[in-house]
Amino acid sequence: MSVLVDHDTRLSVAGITGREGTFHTLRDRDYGTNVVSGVTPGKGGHDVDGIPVFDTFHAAVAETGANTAMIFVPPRFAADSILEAEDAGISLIVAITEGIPAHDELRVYNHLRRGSSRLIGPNCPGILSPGKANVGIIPAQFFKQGGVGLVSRSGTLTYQIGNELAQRGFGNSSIVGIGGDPVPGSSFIDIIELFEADLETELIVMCGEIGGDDEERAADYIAAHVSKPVVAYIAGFTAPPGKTMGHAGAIVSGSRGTAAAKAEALEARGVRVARNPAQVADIAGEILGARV
Amino acid sequence: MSVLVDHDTRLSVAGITGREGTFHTLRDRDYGTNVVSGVTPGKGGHDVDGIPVFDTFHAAVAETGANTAMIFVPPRFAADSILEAEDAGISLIVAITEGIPAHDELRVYNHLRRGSSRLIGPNCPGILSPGKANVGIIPAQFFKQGGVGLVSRSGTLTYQIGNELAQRGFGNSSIVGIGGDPVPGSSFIDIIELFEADLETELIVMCGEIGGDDEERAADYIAAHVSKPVVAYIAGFTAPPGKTMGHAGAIVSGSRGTAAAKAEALEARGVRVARNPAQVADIAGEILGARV
Amino acid sequence: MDLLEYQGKQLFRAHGVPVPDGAHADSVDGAVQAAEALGFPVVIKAQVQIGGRGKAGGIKLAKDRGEAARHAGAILGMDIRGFTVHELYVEKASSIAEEYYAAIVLDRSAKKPMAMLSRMGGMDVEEVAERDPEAMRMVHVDPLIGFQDFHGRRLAFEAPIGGDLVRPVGAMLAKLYEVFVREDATLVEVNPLLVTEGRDVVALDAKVTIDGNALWRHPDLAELRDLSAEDPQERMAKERGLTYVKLDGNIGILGNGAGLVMSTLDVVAQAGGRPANFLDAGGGSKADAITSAVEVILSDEKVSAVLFNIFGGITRCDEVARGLIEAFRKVEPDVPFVVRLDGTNDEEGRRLLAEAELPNVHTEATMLAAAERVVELAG
Amino acid sequence: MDLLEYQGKQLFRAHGVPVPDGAHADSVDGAVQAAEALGFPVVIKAQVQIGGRGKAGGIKLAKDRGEAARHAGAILGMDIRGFTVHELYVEKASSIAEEYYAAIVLDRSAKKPMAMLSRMGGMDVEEVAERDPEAMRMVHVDPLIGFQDFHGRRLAFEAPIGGDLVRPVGAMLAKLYEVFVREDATLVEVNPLLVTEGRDVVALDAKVTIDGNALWRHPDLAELRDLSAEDPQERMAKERGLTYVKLDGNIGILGNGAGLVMSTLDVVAQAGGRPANFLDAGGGSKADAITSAVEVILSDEKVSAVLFNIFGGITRCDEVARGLIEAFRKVEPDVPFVVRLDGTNDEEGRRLLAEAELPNVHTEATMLAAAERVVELAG
Repeated sequence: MSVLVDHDTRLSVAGITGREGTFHTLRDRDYGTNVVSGVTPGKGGHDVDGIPVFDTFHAAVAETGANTAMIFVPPRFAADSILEAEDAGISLIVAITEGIPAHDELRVYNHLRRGSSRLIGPNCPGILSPGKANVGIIPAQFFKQGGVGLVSRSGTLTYQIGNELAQRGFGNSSIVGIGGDPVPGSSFIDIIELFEADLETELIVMCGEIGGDDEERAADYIAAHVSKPVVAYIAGFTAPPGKTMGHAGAIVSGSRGTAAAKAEALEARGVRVARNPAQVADIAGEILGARV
Repeated sequence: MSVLVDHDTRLSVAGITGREGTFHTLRDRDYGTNVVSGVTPGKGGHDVDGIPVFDTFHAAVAETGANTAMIFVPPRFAADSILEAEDAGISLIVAITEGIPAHDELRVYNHLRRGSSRLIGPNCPGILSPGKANVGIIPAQFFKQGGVGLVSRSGTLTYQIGNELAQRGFGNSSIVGIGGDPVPGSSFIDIIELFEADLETELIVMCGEIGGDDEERAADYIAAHVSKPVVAYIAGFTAPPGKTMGHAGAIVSGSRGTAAAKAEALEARGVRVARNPAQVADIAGEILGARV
Repeated sequence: MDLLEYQGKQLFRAHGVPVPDGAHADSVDGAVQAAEALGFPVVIKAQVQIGGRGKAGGIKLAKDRGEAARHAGAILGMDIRGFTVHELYVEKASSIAEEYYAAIVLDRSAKKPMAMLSRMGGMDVEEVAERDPEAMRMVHVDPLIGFQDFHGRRLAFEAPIGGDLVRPVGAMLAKLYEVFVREDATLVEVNPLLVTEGRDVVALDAKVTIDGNALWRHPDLAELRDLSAEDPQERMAKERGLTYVKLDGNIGILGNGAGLVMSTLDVVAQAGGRPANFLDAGGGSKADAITSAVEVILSDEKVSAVLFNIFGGITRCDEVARGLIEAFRKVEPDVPFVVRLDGTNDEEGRRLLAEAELPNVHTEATMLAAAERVVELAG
Repeated sequence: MDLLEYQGKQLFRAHGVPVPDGAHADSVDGAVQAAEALGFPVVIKAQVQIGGRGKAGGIKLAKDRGEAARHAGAILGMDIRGFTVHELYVEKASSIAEEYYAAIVLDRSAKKPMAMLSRMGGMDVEEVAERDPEAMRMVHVDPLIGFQDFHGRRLAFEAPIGGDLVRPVGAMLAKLYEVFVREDATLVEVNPLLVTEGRDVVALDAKVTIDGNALWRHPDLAELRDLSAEDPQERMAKERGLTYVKLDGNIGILGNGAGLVMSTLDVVAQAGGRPANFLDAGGGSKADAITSAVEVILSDEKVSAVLFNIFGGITRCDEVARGLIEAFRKVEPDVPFVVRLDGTNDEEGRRLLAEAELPNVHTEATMLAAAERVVELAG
């Protein structure tokens, strides 16, 4: 098993005809992902290396039964594309696009939260379920199938940690990049809930970073709802505090948001926190037993 | 039993200090309704015949445990007051106010539908559960406790029909006025679902009128989900068609919306439709057996 | 509140919806001057709050001054489906390549705004929609998120219209939606939505209905209320806060509450009568409202009998009786009245009426009996 | 993107938020002229993108021409917490009865905008909020329904403020929310929100942060970007599309992706090193981006060693190696480099580097080993 993407995934890609969109779509297909269609307004009727392109997500769903959307369009068109995918009834939307305005994300988030579609990202590397499907830009060659569920706010750091795990013989059930934007569509909690329910996942690794309080909230959630072992890594202990102009940010977040506060919150609830990426694999080995 | 309002109702009234608001609030209290507070911005700390008044619904909820709101403020302030009640966590909002702009109703409806608060009205006479609670302006003296659940888009027609029923010896579990506005907070279906589940209700009377397709939708719902007998009355068989300027209305509604189409839809699904208010009571008598 | 074409186009301009140049006129001279300022050819259009102007001869092309004067003269004063033409709109003629249909409407069923687009614009769009439902494309818009680009693209691609028109038509739909929301409209319709030979997209007509409940947010629109277009009795009723509708029969009907009034109409019709009008005095009617109501009803000469059907909830029957007594004092009606008073304070009301001994007033205990009696009396 | 006070107040004016009259100046003469046009007394205010201006002496009252000139001269060129004052705002002095605090902020935790109000305005509001959390009232706003009157009323009644101020303060909060949404702000803060002796409510300061990702929607705001306020190296990096932050140590750090860069900083610190700066070349870095990155890092004179930590996902290690080789050709660095290349095409990248035989470049296989090595080399 795995979470979110697998052999049942029927992927339609918004922005498939762009340079990056084409590159990663074909790469995902080469990996074995069932890419059923693409969406580019005005390019309906064309194809990308045999993948049919439609003018709208509604047509892509009607004609190709797409159940998963990947958003690869430029930031100023991304919110519209996500909302279109949702309106067309697509249940999982993975937004790779970086640089979407925060207010667009706010509207999209609050709209989708009240419906039945799930958004991963934006500004994320996507989701990889090794051996099954890759929806996004995660370099699949570093990862193999296994029992570690990995959820991360960071792209390259995910690859780094996945690689450390792989070198110790640990594979992954799924790797989910939730993105580092201020208003991500899904949080650590959303994904940890899925891993907790996933039969293949034996251990959950969450990779956080400074800012927001998603890690702190996850700590509470884990203590209350998660039976599987969780290992955390937080980046940014030595990051300089941002220059903030007003008082509101500090009043709102208090001391939350620093790497130290996050690590403390997690450890206080029994989650082991690694101090560097290699240590994540060390701790996983302690918990699951060495595999190499 | 009964639906929506009963001995557990804790009512807070927006606009309690207005002339109409005071009059009907005290009338409802005299009937036995547990009126716990009122809300009028700027009048916090005052009272209306012993009922404490607060500046906000949030304070009214915090201080008096209100779980039901009645909205009696002028139309230009009504949407704000409904949204405030919802934000304060009140689960049942009964809006008496007439003349709220349709776009305000659209926003309120679509917002509330996605949350957990229920709105009855606006532009409705409220809800009466005879012997238990009266939230609104229904003249309670015509109604007694019994087994007929009555739901209506019209005010005075409800009293007329309730009175016909009472004269044949039939009482009511609850009488729910859903209002005649283009975008009511609750539909026939919403209330019929409650009556179907209510142990005291033996028979459901729905009183519709021309316009919209709420009755047609209710017909489908009744056929699929309702085991109790339903009697319908539709007003407006001889009402002149409205002068509509554009084509859009006709294209959207087709032949729906006329009294004849509504009666036909209901009868096609086995719902008996009375031709005048007195016949409602006749049919109820046939079904339940004469009581007088 | 239905706006005239030129009023709707003023709103369109304010929200950036492209419309041809044009000017309002209420005289032949004004129309000719407007035409000359715009430059020929122009189109002279009757301004009435009803469709079917073209078929009725209310829209004419004028190529020169003489034609403009002739058409303006012919159209002013014309009767179009019961509306007299008092105003004209003179508009620069457009080259027509294609005619589409576009609208934003409040869909009561879905409780959402709905945007509509069809390639088959023109006068008979309603029939087209019935014959070929697929030709009329419709999408619902969540009012909390508003009209998105994808709504417009989807309508355009599904219509389908030319690829070069997807953007401008989508942009126009977005602006029509803006008019719909910002101006508290319940209908914004463009028929035809014109594609010119130069591939420009313009609104050639404008049908806008504004929600009367929202006029306090739009003082500029509230001023546009064109009372001249209303029936004088309906205007009288409106000025007194009453809802009045004129019909073809001879029985005047007064009730309290829209539902009860509609029900009363039905019952009178079932008894074989034909209502002359109906008047809803509203919930909580007081004596003076009743007096006004009687005055309005009797101002219709066709009325040969009046049915008073009151079920008092908030309305108190004693107040109604007092109002009726006062009305008889002021108006001295010469037609029979059938009165049914039930509900709050009904006994007191009936007592007052009996004591007043009004001439030719008959009381009945039930709605059905009252309906039968008034039909009998109306003859 | 943080706006200066006078820029924020321009937005406030455009959205109807009341602010005192004022004018921008960038010279003593300009300030004096502005003061005379406004009428004395005026307040001369340093325009810097940082708080604490008042305490630092950057805000002064001037009662006449001489004072205006003296204060303007003193403030221009002043250093306030690392920011040099190049611009002034000259504002008509207000009579102060009460000072409140108001803000609209994006609350990442609730993923909703949050409106805030406190009676305890002034410079130390942050401490007030910590000492007495109840004094800072906060409400979340559903972004799909927007700021409602009840939000403002609730904040005002709970603060609590005088009954006569509930409406004007609520109205100001609604307008600040409008600024927040319409201008794509992530922060709109007014401290103090002033109640004058005449009971008018005005925004005496304006702290507005605009979302850099949304500047394409605001071409007017994009032009305001004040590059003079930025560090020259940060500016150089930004012009080349790189994220660069200057720190206090002596080790230059380059990585790809924010998370990996932050992690690299942590690991270097754990190894006992002190980063001089860090640079995120971003995902999918190409050779020329790497070359630019090296140039930016080395433009900092404090750098005595550089750590290159690349985990190639989209980024291809052979591209990184080519960029590094090209950078060495162009810049000829005189400090040691430690390079760790892993991920996509890492073997090819390491082969290219080995063949190039760059002077003083050390490769390491792991992040930890690379961190230890660079700390050792930096001395």
